[in-house]
Amino acid sequence: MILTEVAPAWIRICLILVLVSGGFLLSSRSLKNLVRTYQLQSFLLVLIALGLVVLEGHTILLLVAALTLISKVFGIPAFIRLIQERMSIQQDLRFSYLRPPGALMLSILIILLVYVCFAQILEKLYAANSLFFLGSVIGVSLVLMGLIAVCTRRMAISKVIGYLSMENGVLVFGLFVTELPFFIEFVIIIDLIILVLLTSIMTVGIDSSIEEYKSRMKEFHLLSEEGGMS
Amino acid sequence: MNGESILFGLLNVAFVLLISPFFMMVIKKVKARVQGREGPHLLQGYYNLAKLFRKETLYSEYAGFISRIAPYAALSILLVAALQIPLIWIPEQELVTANIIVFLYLLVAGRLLIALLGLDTASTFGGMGSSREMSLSAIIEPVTVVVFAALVYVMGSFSIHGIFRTAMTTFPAYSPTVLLLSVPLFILIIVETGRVPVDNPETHLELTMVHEGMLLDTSGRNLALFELSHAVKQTLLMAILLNIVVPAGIALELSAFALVLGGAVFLLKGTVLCVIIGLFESAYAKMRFFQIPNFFMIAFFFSILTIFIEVMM
Amino acid sequence: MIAILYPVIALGILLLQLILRTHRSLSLLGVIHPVLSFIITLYLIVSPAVWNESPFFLIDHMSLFVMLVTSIIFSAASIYAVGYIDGLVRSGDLEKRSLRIFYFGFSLLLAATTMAIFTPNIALFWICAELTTVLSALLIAVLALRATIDASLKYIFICSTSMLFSFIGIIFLFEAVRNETGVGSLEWKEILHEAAGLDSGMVFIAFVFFFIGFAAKSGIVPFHTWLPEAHAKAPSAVSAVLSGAILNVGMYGILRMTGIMQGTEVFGQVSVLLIVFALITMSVACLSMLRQKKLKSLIAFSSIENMGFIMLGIGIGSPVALFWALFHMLGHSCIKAGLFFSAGILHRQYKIPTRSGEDEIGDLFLLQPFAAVTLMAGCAALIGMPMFPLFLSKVGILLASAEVSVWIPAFVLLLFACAGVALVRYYLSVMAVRFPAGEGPAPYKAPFSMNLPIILLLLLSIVIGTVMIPEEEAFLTAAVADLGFGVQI
Amino acid sequence: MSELFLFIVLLYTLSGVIPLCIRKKRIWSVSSIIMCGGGILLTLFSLPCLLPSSAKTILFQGEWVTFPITIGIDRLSAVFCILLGILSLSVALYTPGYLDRMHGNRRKYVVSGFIPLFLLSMLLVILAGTTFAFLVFWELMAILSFFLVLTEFEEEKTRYASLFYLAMTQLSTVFVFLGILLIRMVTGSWEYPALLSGNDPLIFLSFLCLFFGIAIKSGVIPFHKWLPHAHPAAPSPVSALMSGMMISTALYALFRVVTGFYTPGVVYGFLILAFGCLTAVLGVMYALKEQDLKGLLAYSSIDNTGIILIGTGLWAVFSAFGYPALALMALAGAVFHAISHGLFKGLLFLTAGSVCQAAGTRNIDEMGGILVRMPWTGGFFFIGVLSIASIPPFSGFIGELLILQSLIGGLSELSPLLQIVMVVVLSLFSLTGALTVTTFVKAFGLTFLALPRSEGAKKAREVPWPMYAGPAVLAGVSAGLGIFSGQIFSFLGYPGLLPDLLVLFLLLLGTTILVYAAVWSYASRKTRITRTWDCGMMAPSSRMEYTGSGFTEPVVRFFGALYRTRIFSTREYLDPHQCLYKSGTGGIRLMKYFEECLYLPIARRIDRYASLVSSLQNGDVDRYVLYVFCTVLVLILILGWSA
Repeated sequence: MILTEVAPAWIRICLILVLVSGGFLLSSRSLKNLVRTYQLQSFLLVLIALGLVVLEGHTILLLVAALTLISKVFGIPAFIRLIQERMSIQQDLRFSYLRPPGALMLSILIILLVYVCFAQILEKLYAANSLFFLGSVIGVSLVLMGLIAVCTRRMAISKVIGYLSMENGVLVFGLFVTELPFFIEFVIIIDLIILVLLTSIMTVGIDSSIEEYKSRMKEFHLLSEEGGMS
Repeated sequence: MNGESILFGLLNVAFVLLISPFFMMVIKKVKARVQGREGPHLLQGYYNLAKLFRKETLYSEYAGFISRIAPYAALSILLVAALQIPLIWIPEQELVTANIIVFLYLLVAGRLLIALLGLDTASTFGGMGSSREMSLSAIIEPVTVVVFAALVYVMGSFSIHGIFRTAMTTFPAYSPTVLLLSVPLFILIIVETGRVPVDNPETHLELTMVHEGMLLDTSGRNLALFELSHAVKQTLLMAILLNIVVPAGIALELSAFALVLGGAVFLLKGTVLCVIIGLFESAYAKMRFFQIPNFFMIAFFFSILTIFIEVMM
Repeated sequence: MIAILYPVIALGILLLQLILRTHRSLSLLGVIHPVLSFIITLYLIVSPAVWNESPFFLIDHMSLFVMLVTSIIFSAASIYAVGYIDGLVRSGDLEKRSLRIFYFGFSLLLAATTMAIFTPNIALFWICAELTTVLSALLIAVLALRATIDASLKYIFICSTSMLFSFIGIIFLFEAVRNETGVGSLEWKEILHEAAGLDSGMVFIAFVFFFIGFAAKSGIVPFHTWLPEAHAKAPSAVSAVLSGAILNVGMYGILRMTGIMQGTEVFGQVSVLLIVFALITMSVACLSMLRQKKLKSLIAFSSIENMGFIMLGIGIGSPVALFWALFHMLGHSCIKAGLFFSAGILHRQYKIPTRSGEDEIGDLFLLQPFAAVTLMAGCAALIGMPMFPLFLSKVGILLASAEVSVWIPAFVLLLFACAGVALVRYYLSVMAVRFPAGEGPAPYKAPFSMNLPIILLLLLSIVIGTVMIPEEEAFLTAAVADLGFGVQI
Repeated sequence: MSELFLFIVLLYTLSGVIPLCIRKKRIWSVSSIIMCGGGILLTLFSLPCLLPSSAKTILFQGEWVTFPITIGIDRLSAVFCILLGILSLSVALYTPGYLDRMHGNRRKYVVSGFIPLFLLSMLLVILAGTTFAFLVFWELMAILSFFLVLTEFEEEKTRYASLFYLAMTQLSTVFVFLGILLIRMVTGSWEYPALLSGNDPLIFLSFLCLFFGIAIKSGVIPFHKWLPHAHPAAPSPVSALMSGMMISTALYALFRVVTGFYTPGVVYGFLILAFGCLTAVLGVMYALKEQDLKGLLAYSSIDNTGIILIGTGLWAVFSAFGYPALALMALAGAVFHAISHGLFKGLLFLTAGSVCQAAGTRNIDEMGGILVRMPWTGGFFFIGVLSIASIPPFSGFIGELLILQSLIGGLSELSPLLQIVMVVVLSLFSLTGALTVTTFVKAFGLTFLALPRSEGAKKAREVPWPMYAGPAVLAGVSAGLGIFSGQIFSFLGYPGLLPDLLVLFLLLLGTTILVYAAVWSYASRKTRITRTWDCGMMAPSSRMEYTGSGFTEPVVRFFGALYRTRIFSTREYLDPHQCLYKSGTGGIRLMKYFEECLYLPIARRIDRYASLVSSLQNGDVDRYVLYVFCTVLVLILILGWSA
């Protein structure tokens, strides 16, 4: 009983925290922190899902929460750490277009923009404080913040984290549409595959030894010079 | 093609051939007199022709068929053109070929042949002559066409026969526009026959010569033919001016008296015009070649003026 | 349940590819798979009675049409690949070990594309489309060169990030349907059925977000940036598939979605949006073509241009325009695949994939007369010469667009002229280059399996361009009707 | 009737396909024989359609992938079919010999195969009965001719020419395409519209589009610049066809459009008239200055297009003001001139082709003395010159005569303002005529007469007989068409349009014979072939002669305002600070006004835009993501704004 009353507030707090984690993602320079933030963000999703289970009683959301926990909180971060170790990259120091403070400012503007625009369209159908509305605004904002990360980070590995964060945004939004999440799980699987492929191309190449790969990657501008070399 | 037309053709052509050398000599005589010389005999033209016809003809060793054909073709083209311009008698029935544009283009044909002849002989002067001739003709042509268009417009007929007839029938009361037209027509005579200030027929100076340059390598009977055709051309152009401005004397029906009268009157008119031309030539100096377009503009101006005035009336 | 054969065959082929390891057998399997798909598609086309048997497949004129195009292109590419991949392996450009990855990826790509086309569910469609991105990225990178990996990464980044927006769109659509009917649905047919009652604001959001991803998939400016690099750097057999089949997957999504929009109130805005994007796409592509120094980039930009043109047809939204847009899709796929094949022969001849910088083409007619002539024919076809299908679709779509505004056809025609000049300028610049005596490369003898698909595709496009195949018109009209547009053409 | 027509189409196709498919030595002779047959059959087939009583006959009706295609012949198209038949006959006679002497091997098959196909495409343009069919064949014609221009692709100039040609032809397609679409919109059908009128701006717009499309194809200034590049670059039989037939085909389209599609209006008329005057005068001005023999002919094609445009424009003006007799005269002149231009331009290009091939150069300054070496070729060229210089009674004269007559006639009919316009047109028209004569005195005189000015010209030899048999056919028809023009017009049902030139011809002939006979019998017959006036030099050398540039110098001076020149200089210095002068070159060249002030700036502008746009594609993935990001933001904004 109490749980159902607390749940909406709980979800709102988690949503705000998700946004905050998005902000951290934009501002953090250490790769380790990036991964950690991502982990935290995914964990917040799990919490939201659990909150929704309490609120709406869809047990399938439990499944979602479990899958998210396994893949996003543990699996993917671990995999990325593995790759990071092999690449010996610690810091993400090169940015294009915007440095972290600017990116943060921009993301605030984006949240505002998305809020205003969506409010225009959705006000007829949803109350301004409905969870769907909040979820859509925060979800889309998170996607766009992730996109900023993809855009401004020069290292491929940070781009990947940006991409994963975007995906979390989609997931946040999707969670609020009951019945739908079943498919979202497929999405996760697909994206896992993408990630695996992507990183495997980058880390091991198709078939080459590490030395050869490095000599190839030297010219490869997706990897910054100071990061790519050990 | 009835008998009358054939008779007209023969008469007209014969008359033109007969009097053309005479007119040439009149002008020469006048110019000589003005310069204080005695000048040639008035029949010297005929003697010259006879002399040339008796002489040997030389062909350049580089020349092709143009040199062989051109003299004959040039004369016959002008003779055919002569059919368009009645000198002493306008037959009742118009010729089937009577058309002012045909006349103009026949003149062009003659010019084309002579210009090619100038190039055919492989001499520098020939090339120079044809270059100049063609350049001048290029800019005089619009003037010519507009003058004749004005004539057609004022007189309301496409053939010169008809134009003369109109001039004849409205003779006492002809409008001032016809007088205006006489200026460009006069200039046309000067230009087409290569006279001062456009060209100087007397000299063979490379700086000045145009017409003579092209004929420099011709001789004997060919030169005679060219001289004759040159004279014919002058007579024809004079006839246009004369029979429009002073249409008196042209026979409208066929009778021996009318023809003789017409011939005599034309001879008189022609001689007077030749004197005028001679005096005009003496009064002017040869123009610089590149100044000549200005001279043509006078003709152009007058012919356009004619049309405008006619439009306004 | 004929359609079930598609996944069954795909599975079988994939299994066999795991078991059989020789190069010959792999390439043979690679050919069998698309050819079988082609045969099944043909069978399905002629027997409409069996279409509605399975709930797991959305079989109608539209999906069969796209599948037909896809299987034609895949079949041609697989035949081409026999000789082409063999050449790559012999010259050492492709490692033997990657061979299986290539064929496996190729079959998987076909399977994913097939599923994308036939799936009745939008989310599944989205997933399959994502899969095609991943798999084609794999195929692009199969040569394991710096440039190809770079291109493939760009492909993944641009496409996948944009596709995420599409999913947002799908969620909105789902929510819109749920608002209307109480039960959310993602079935194409159901949504189409309900379209008229959906909330216009929601639907428009859904469309715009959906559009972003699939525009990226089909190379619409400004999401096109991955395309010239991916298509230019991929092995030619793959480029042909990418250009001829995978781009159509994106277009297929937009087509279906526009069909849904057609029933709603916001169709006017959707139409303007599509037309504006189409025109921007065409102008950017055509102008960029003028500056291309590399053959395959040039052809790739021309793909963008043609996608823009198809989208113009979709945007106009009259049945006639859609009819010709589909026609254009068919024609463009055949011609473009043929062109990439010809370009592939030239790449083998001049060893272009292993070099950076400008193409070094020379002695074109001496070394590769066949490729040179087919390239010329392909360029003529792209310019839109009569006898080729693009000419007809040009007439059809532009005529329909003139109803919207007279300036659209004027502008588009100028762009086409620009593209034509660009193609010819490139061709002229390479056709007369002569290598100094003795310095030219030895002639590369293209195996018959590489020439055959080019001839077949060119012939096919001439046939399409000159005669109406029996029932073709009715079929296409029905496909347009399937999308939700009017019936008459 | 329609079977015969299909047979003709088959013949053309066959003669095109045979050399493309069968690689046997001199297979093109076979193809030529078939093409001769096709040409003769086509001429015979079209003749009865000329009769005043004949109506439009549908020869073929079908569908091209849902679009209707009709092939039909009426009197206007029959006229052009005959021209096509005659031209294909003569080109078929000419081509094998030309190909034998051409270098390269494979391209010979291509050229001999594409020529009949090119002719066929033009035939179908002429016979097309629906706008769609017209567009299809128009495009085919464009692409086939493009490939033919490209024959000698090794040469930089040819490639430039063909690119230029392609760009312009694409532009032409844009306009024609658009015009046809607009007509389709206005009438709702693909049939040729009949006399559209009304205030719908689309109608006028469609006219403008069609006119510009056709104008580009027929070389109307200022859209002409491709023509003097492309026509000379092609092999001579192709140049002959492009100048002789393709321009005529475009003009056929003009006649069809102007007289058939729209109710004649004053605006239409004056538009055409203005372009006509500009084209005629500038075309001949440029022709005059041209040193490349084939280039000169190409420019002269432009000038003739102008003349025909003037005639067509006059037709529209007179029709709009209600003078049908004058209008008919002008139109008859225009059509007749189009036909005769096709004939004599084909003739000139074929003979010029023989000369260029024999002398190994196209530069007039390096020729000379060819007439003695190639008498037949030279003779037929001369007939072409007489025709184009509109010397009575050759065919070129007739068109000019008719147009002049209608102009001068219009002078006395119209209102004062129009009269003034007529005077202007008249003077420009006659200026064109006179300059044409000058041009061709130069072309013939400096190419064929006097001394050879280069080794190549010295070594020129007469071509084998089929290569002048082809031109001979054209020369015969061209002369005959002029001489019998009165009879022909009576046969067509328009008696009394012009004086009887047969009589004139007989008179000329008779007089010449008489004069000759008189001189022969009365004058001295002594003749010597020797050196004539040699200025005291022992032997005239070819270096003393007038060159082409010298010949036209006076005209260039007279019209200095039109021939803009540009001074160019390049300097080299010994030191990097550019103080110590080392060497340099300088000179004055004639400015290619349209190319340098119109075409190239536009091309550069487009190129600048292109480089701007292609700099979007800079290879940086961050930039690419940025595009996506910005677009998404914009779309979201649009979403919010539109709601």
